[in-house]
Amino acid sequence: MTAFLALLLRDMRLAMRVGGGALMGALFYFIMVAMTPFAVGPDLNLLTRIGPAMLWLGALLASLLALDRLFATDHDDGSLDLLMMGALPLELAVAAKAIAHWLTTALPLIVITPVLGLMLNVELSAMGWVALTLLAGTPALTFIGLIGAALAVALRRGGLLLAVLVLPLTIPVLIFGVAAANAAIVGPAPFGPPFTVLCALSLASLVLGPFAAAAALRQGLE
Amino acid sequence: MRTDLIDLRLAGKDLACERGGRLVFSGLNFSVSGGEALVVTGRNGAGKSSLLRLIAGLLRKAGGQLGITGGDDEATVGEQSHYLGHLDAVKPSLSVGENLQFWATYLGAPRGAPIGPALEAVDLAQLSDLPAAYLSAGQRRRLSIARLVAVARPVWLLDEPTSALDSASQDRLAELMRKHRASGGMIVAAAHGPIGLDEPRELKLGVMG
Amino acid sequence: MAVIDLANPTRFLTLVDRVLPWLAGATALVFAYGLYRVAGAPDDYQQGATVKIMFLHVPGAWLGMMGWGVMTVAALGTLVWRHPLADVAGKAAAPIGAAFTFICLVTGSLWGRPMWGTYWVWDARLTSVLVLFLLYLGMLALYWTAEDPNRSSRAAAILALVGAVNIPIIKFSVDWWNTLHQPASVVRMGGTAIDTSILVPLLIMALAFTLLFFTLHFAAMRNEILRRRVRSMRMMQAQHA
Amino acid sequence: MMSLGPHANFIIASYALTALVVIALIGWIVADYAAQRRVLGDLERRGVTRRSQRGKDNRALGDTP
Repeated sequence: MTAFLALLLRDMRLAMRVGGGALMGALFYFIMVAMTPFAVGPDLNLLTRIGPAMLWLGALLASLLALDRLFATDHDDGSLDLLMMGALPLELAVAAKAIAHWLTTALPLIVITPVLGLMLNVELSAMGWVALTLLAGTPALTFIGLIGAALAVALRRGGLLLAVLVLPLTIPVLIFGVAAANAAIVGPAPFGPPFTVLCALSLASLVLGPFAAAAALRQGLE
Repeated sequence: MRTDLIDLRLAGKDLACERGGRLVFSGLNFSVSGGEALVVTGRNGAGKSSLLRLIAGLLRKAGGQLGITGGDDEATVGEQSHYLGHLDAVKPSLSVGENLQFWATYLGAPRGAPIGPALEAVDLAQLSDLPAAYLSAGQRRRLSIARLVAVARPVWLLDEPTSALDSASQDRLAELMRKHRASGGMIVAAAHGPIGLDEPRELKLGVMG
Repeated sequence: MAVIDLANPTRFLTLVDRVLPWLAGATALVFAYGLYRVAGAPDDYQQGATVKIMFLHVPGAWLGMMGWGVMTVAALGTLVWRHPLADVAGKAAAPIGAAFTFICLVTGSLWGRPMWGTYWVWDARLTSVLVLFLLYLGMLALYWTAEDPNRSSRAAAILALVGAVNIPIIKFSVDWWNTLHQPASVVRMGGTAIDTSILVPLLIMALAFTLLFFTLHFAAMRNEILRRRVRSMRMMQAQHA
Repeated sequence: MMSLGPHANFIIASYALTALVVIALIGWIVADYAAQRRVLGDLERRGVTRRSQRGKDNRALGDTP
């Protein structure tokens, strides 16, 4: 457990130091959402209607694109080799890295969501609900993206490959995330069922993601 | 002195290694006992690095058996080994001390054990607070070696350990290796020239094929 | 002579140490007087008392733009004259300019709520300021990504110049985009001619903001010079260990 | 006391938030200054010098044979 915590804290520290990727995801998210009105026009009613969808799409892309280098940096400087030689099972090591990534990338993104909601003319109280759906859904995105990040390292390719591999897998999260957010804001469907499914998806990927990612990393051994 | 480690034996039997569809070596036998050192030699591409990575568990073997007897039966060979490869696994934005502390904790140093002596052993103690980004290649290498001192593991797998080291640091490394063997540890090193080991056994790769 | 003196970071540091207290004092005085005049300013016949927000919003916008102007000049200094202090000036200006732009956005949003009934309207002026803010965030991200000033300085200078060239284009595009979707007429920001009873306090506040900008900028430049000194000392430390 | 009309909250919030941003900025700059000074002092106490100082010292030595 000390090894797990040490890795978690190291990754968070790395993300927050100069050159780290913390806040970069939130920044991307902010810019991405702020660009929406330029494409669809500044009609506030329209923005209210598509607001939750835009926020979810932005969060989806931000959390996946930021995952690109999750294992690549450790692979390039030899750290990944040593991470595999610890007594900590690789599955747990991978999970520690994912949790650190979620805390430094996804959490800031959720924190600024209410501000972005104002710009998309979504009521402040409703924004709380959207942030809640993101809080419940982004772990699923991170842990599914984890698999893509591991595959990308195993294949020695980065960049868009990750998104291409993983985006289709995140469709259920997107469906239930936006459904829950919309239910909270405009109704009339109840908020509970889609939100429960969203939580279930997160929990399932919390378990599945580390195993698949560790398997991918082991396959890529060379 | 960890005399209990003297009974250790690391052995490979009929090992084969394949990389990218090419057979690097096959039918390889070796064994090292506590206190011994094995130097792996051979031309470029003979599979020296591959053998070390294979022992470390970082490369899947294409055949044969590999095992360590007399040690911790629960742990794999990799978990009882230190691997010093071409890459230093040093994060530039962390300080020298933070880098070592992380690997010491992660690789299983006893809780609360100070890293000072290990930094002292590679002569980096006064740079402990310096971000590792400022280190030269040789200093990074030394920081990497400090890991072997900070966490006690019976097997040291060293891939060209003297590269980037000046002669003073090479001497220091030789001293560390001597101590490690004296306390019952084993060393498997890949090298082109002498790296300061006393009476090493030699394993020559690339002659049987 | 004076210019050559300033080129030396050590001389610049002594200058900052000497000037900073005076600058800070002047800033405080002008702010106090400005706020006094703001308190005495009459309400706008259309906006009512909310016009008081303009005394923050408008200087914020000006200083936000001026911040990028400082960065542009610094960028030229870096690329053309290779002045040692130019990159320091540019780097120090980025977070300050971003903060003033942020003030402009926040106060604009708080002004919009009573005027437009919502915190945010994609009004042409406000949107342009938002884009400027996004550019600032990009600049901060650039400085955040590369610690080595040798590597980041030219990249930042190029980004600053590209931004400076682009800002008018962005402004034009946003205006055009906005007229395309012109919503029902509402109170436009700062649209009406300004009466002197409002203009004078506004100018005083603008002066106060400008003084604040330069006070902070000088202090931040001093920090940056010290940071680089630490960097070179650490390099020496590693070399002679 | 001047009257701020029906939207006093927004006006006060504007001034408060602006003050907050400015104070945060000042706080950051002051803290950064203290931190750099501390590290510099620490390095100087360890006898580390900068290249320019070293150059000056050498020159001084050279000038006075």
